[in-house]
Amino acid sequence: MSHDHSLNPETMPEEPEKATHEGKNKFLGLWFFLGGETVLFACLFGTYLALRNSTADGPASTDIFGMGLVFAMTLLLLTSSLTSVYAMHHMKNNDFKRMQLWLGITALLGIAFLTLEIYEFAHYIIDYEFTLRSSAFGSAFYTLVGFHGGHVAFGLAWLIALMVRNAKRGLNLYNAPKFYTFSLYWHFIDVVWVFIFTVVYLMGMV
Amino acid sequence: MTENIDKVNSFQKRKRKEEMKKQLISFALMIGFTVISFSLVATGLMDNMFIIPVLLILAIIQVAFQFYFFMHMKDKDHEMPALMIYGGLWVAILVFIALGVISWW
Amino acid sequence: MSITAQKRGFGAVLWDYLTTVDHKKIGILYLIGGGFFFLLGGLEAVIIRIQLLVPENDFISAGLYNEMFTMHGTTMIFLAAMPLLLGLMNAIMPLQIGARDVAFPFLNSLGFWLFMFGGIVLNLSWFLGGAPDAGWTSYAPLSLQSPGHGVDFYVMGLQLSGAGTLIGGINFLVTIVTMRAPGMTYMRMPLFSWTTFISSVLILFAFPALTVALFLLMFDRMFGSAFFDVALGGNTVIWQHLFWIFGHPEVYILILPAFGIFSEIFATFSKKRLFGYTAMVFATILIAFLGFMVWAHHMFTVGLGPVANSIFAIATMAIAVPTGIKIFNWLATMWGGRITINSAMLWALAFIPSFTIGGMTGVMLGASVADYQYHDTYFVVAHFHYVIVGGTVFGIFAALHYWWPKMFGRILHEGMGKISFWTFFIGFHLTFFIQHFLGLMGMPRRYWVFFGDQGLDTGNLISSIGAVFMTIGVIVFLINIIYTAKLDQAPADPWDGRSLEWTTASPPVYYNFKQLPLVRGLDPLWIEKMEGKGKLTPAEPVDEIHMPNSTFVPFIMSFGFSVASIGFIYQVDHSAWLIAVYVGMGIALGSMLYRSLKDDHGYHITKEELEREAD
Amino acid sequence: MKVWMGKSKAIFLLSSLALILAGCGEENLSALIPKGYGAESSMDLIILSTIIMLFVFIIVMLIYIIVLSRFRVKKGQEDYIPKQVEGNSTLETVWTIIPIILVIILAVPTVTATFDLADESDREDGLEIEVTANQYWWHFNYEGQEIQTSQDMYIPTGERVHLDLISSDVIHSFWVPALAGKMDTNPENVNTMFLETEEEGVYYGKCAELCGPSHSLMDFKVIAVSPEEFEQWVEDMQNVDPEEEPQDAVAQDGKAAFEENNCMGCHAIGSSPSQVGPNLTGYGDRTTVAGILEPTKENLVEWLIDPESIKPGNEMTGNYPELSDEDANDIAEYLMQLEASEVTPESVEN
Ligand code: HEA
Ligand code: HEA
Ligand code: HEC
Ligand code: CUA
Ligand SMILES: [Cu+2]
Repeated sequence: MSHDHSLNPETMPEEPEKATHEGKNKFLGLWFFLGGETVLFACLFGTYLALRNSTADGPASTDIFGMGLVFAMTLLLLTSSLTSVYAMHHMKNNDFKRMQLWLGITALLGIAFLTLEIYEFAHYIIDYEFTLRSSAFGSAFYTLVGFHGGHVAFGLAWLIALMVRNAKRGLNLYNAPKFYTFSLYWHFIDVVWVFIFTVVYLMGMV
Repeated sequence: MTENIDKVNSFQKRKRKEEMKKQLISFALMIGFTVISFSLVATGLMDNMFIIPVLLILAIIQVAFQFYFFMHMKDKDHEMPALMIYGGLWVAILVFIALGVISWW
Repeated sequence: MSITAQKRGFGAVLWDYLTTVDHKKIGILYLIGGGFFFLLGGLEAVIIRIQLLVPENDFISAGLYNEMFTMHGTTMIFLAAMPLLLGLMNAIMPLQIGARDVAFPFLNSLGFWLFMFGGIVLNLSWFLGGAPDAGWTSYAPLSLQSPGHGVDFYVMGLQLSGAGTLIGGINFLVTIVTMRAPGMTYMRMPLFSWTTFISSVLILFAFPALTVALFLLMFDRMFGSAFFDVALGGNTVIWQHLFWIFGHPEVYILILPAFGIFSEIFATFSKKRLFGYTAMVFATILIAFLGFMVWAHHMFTVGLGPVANSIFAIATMAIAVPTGIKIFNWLATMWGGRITINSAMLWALAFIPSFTIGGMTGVMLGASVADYQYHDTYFVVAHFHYVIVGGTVFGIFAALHYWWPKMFGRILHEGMGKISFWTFFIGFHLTFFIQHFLGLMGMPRRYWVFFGDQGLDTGNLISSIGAVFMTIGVIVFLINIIYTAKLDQAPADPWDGRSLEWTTASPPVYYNFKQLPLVRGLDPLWIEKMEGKGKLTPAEPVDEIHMPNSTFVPFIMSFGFSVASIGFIYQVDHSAWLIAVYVGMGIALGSMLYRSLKDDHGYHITKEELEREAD
Repeated sequence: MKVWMGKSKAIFLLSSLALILAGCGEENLSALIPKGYGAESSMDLIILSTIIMLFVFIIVMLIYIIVLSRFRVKKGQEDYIPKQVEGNSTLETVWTIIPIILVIILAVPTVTATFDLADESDREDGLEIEVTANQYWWHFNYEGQEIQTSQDMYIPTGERVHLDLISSDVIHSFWVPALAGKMDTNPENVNTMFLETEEEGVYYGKCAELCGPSHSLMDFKVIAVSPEEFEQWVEDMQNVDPEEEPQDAVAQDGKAAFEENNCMGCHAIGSSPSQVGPNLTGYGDRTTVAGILEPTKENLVEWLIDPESIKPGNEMTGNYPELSDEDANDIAEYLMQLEASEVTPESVEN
């Protein structure tokens, strides 16, 4: 029996990410992890909901949030979700080059998002003196949004490590699950952002 | 033999194209919902009482698209993932109720 | 590579255990770690009982007393009971479902080392200026106000070991979903595997709440955020909600695996199939489901209002129903059976009345208005020791006697087993039964001293005497372990067992099954025995087996995280400690990167090698 | 409130239970000897649930004993293989339904009692006391009456006394076992409850939520007096003159030392609402020193000289000038002579 997992178009299984036993385990493991992450973010959201009006004479959400920036960040992250779908599409077609290309675009979008977020935080801190210590609202805001930002940063590190490590060797059954689990994680970050822009920003501006 | 595989492959390719079309549509819808949400808030057309539930519903639909299409939860072999996500959501709802109540308690 | 154990040097064995990814060895590591912390937590309990021996005792100071019960509770729950259960799951569950290993051997080892290092970090606090002293529940704002670094150690220690537990939970879930042997459908899984599965679900959904709660506390203490700072709009009730959203499912994480253990033992030693198997499975699921909806019964006196209190009271009482189903099914399993009573069975038998009492006082606590009286008194202390000691600890002892041959290849000594059982059992009831009355007679919990003129002397004295008996029981058990280590190899199936683990050698070969077995029903081994074959039909021809490589990376990674944790704790005092944070995180993230960049395909045991091995 | 059974029946069950226990602890401390409305409704539920539980336990033990006596392996039967029963749906239904019924029997009065105790519709009419918990002492402010006390709380019998509970630091819990169940004092919001008793007496109160090293030393008293005496007490308290000079020389020195050492910075005598330390009005009538010690002068001196040795971690230690033995003695004399009212704990207990 051969243990060569490299792919060629002839033997390409329909779902390379789940073709091996390890792949299937990784796939399930990540999904289950996301189930846990749901609770994690729910707790952060719940805390935020409980404290969002506790501004203790500090800035309130209506004073600081700006719509344009958040909209731009939203578009960046939503688009990056689509580009990672494209990457997976090409993975299933065994088109390594295109996959890498779309993953590269995903990474760039993620970096752009993170840059805007850093800019946003800096803006609040410098222009409004609104920090983690300003009020319970400040603590809850930075913790929730910061946790999400941390997830984006971790996702980017993961993605870049994957792309660099596999740049020369192409797609095979050993690394296909790794790409796929990354894409699931990335979508999940997007899902969290949808709730952040709704619950934190939009509900904070009405 | 190769011919056969080719056939299978081209069939799979076509299927994936279809799939991709669906993905694009859901993406367009997601962007659409986002724009609606933002413009609802920006224009202030709606009463605050109504706008929050509307925003939440739009968010939930969008997230369903992400899960079911982008993350393939609609596909077969996703029973366990779906079970765990719904389990997480159930606990999430409980958490929302518990901590949400504090703010008007 | 030879499979039979050779005499090896101590260093080699140590290295083997430090780097192992074999679920059986990791199980043993968990038992050693958890066992160590059980002794430590027990020692702390004994100190508590000495302090409460007589009124106004000053055996230890007030501050030290608070550290003592905080560490006793934290250690027992997070570092003793849970790891011991995780150890049993690791050692037994893959065998029961007919798997060669778990789904993620690397993560399995990482989970263990995170737990171990977390426990060490937490206990370092004893030597570094004082242990945490805000109770195992660490309610804010007391936990914010607590001086020194004790609570910081609590936060970092639990964060580490909690992450380890979460990893372990996900690992078990995936293992059970994907790695069951051919024919091992869900509804043919032994109950211990089922309860492992359900407990893992609870871990998956409960631990993130603890993670968040600990983060909020950490930010408040170390970075000046204001989650629980009332002056800045914070709200301390958030802590209580998050803690108990985790905390109540946690107590079912502790008890469900024990339920699984008893199901195995009752069936085996009654020579009968588990009565109402399907009902048992669904009762387990129902308990887990309801377990997420009752957390506020710990908060009846917080002032949530009558609506919330009523809802949570009813939900709490509802749990009596599925638990009752279990109790009666166990009794029915034994009914009409052929009951052998040995040490393992003794612990299991003792569980029924003990746990029933504990569960019933639980339902009494669930009656909100009555709980206004019970809450935070020794009645609660009595309740939860009845369920935890009478349920979980009895379960662990039962499991140790039952599976000791499978895990270590020795049968524990019966006589000593009985002595340790009876002393512990009597001591247990002496210690905790009287505490119900102490509580109602006006003794709140977490009291450093009680006063002489309040009618509480006799009760406390009796309670402390009981603890002495328990100590003797534990010590006899330790002697038993040492004594039996020299005995002969145990047979593969010493108890006339029913499930797959008894088809393997004692202890099993490192790949568990040469050929995966074909499972034809519930209690697969029993079925084959009844049909006169006595062993399972293989589901596959002998073929090469894929095995994971040993690795030292999990150890290093956990070590890195611990260094960073200590750095986090002390960077508040001096920014030079940030170096420790960076170095620690560097080690941890570096080893993570190393792990993900370096391919590790494992190795294969060839067909020839396997054929050379005797069955 | 007798939701599920008449009072006489409750008393009968209570006394029989008391016989079984051969003592239910100390009068006026034990929750098993309820003397207030709240404690009685808890006790009703405790009894009801105990009866249900005894019933369940007896059934479980009955089956258990039969199983153990009939189905142990017997000599010569080692090879007997019992029938492998899968289950029995009738039986399983029975032991699902019966617990459900039992739970309902318990749940209904629980919910009724929960709402009953939360019913504060008569709040406007009655006496309201604001309770502030502090590490490690209790402050009582009689709302709208200009009366402040600490550690000892006076209430009239036969009337609902409404409490507003709050904490000035960490969470504590207000518990007077013989009168009512406990209620937490949170730092961020006011909790409410009420006390109602028919019987005069001095009731023990304790702090029931971990609040630091001296958590176990945070006792207080509730002194229930007849409505007439209470009126008298109120009047007396309102007429306290904080400036009044003591009679004898030692106490006069004590008063001077009290003022010199800036004790007033934290302690008030009279109705000043200062709440840094306990209000010392009528200190001579207190049931305790610092909540836990016998109310003797020696104990007071000991407290003044080294409070840390009595209540570790208390907020007074180190925050006042060191007192000479003489000063401490004088101050103690002065404080022990402070009397505010004819109505005292002794007058109640006799
Ligand atoms: C293994 C751990 C474990 C288990 C299994 C349980 C089981 C239960 N617990 Fe317990 N509990 C704890 C561990 C556990 N608990 C701990 C550690 C605390 C304190 C935490 C702290 O504050 O530090 C606590 C505290 C606690 C409280 C809060 C008390 C307070 O602080 O004021 C309450 C209140 O409702 C409660 C209720 C229950 C109930 C209803 C069950 C039920 O699941 C019990 C169900 C079982 C039965 C009922 C017996 C068998 C059933 C039958 C024979 C059928 C017929 C029975 C009836 C009809 C009644 N528990
Ligand atoms: C798994 C959980 C668990 C277990 C097994 C136990 C076991 C025991 N517990 Fe405890 N306990 C808790 C969980 C547990 N406990 C929790 C969560 C709390 C609440 C904490 C809080 O309020 O925050 C608590 C609180 C608690 C209190 C209340 C303290 C207070 O409120 O002031 C008391 C008092 O009696 C007590 C006693 C005991 C005793 C006597 C045992 C005995 O069963 C212990 C038996 C074991 C031994 C006796 C070991 C003997 C061995 C040796 C002595 C050898 C030592 C040798 C070496 C170290 C080499 N526990
Ligand atoms: C920093 C404020 C502070 C100062 C100054 C202070 N005390 Fe206190 N005192 C307290 C507090 C707080 C307590 C309650 C301690 C406890 O019970 O935990 C207390 C308790 C007492 C008690 C016991 C009260 C009781 O209810 O039985 C007495 C008596 C007392 N103080 C007298 C004095 C005298 C006399 C002085 C001056 C020499 C003084 N205090 C100075 C804060 C202060
Ligand atoms: Cu105040 Cu305990
Ligand atoms: Cu609970």
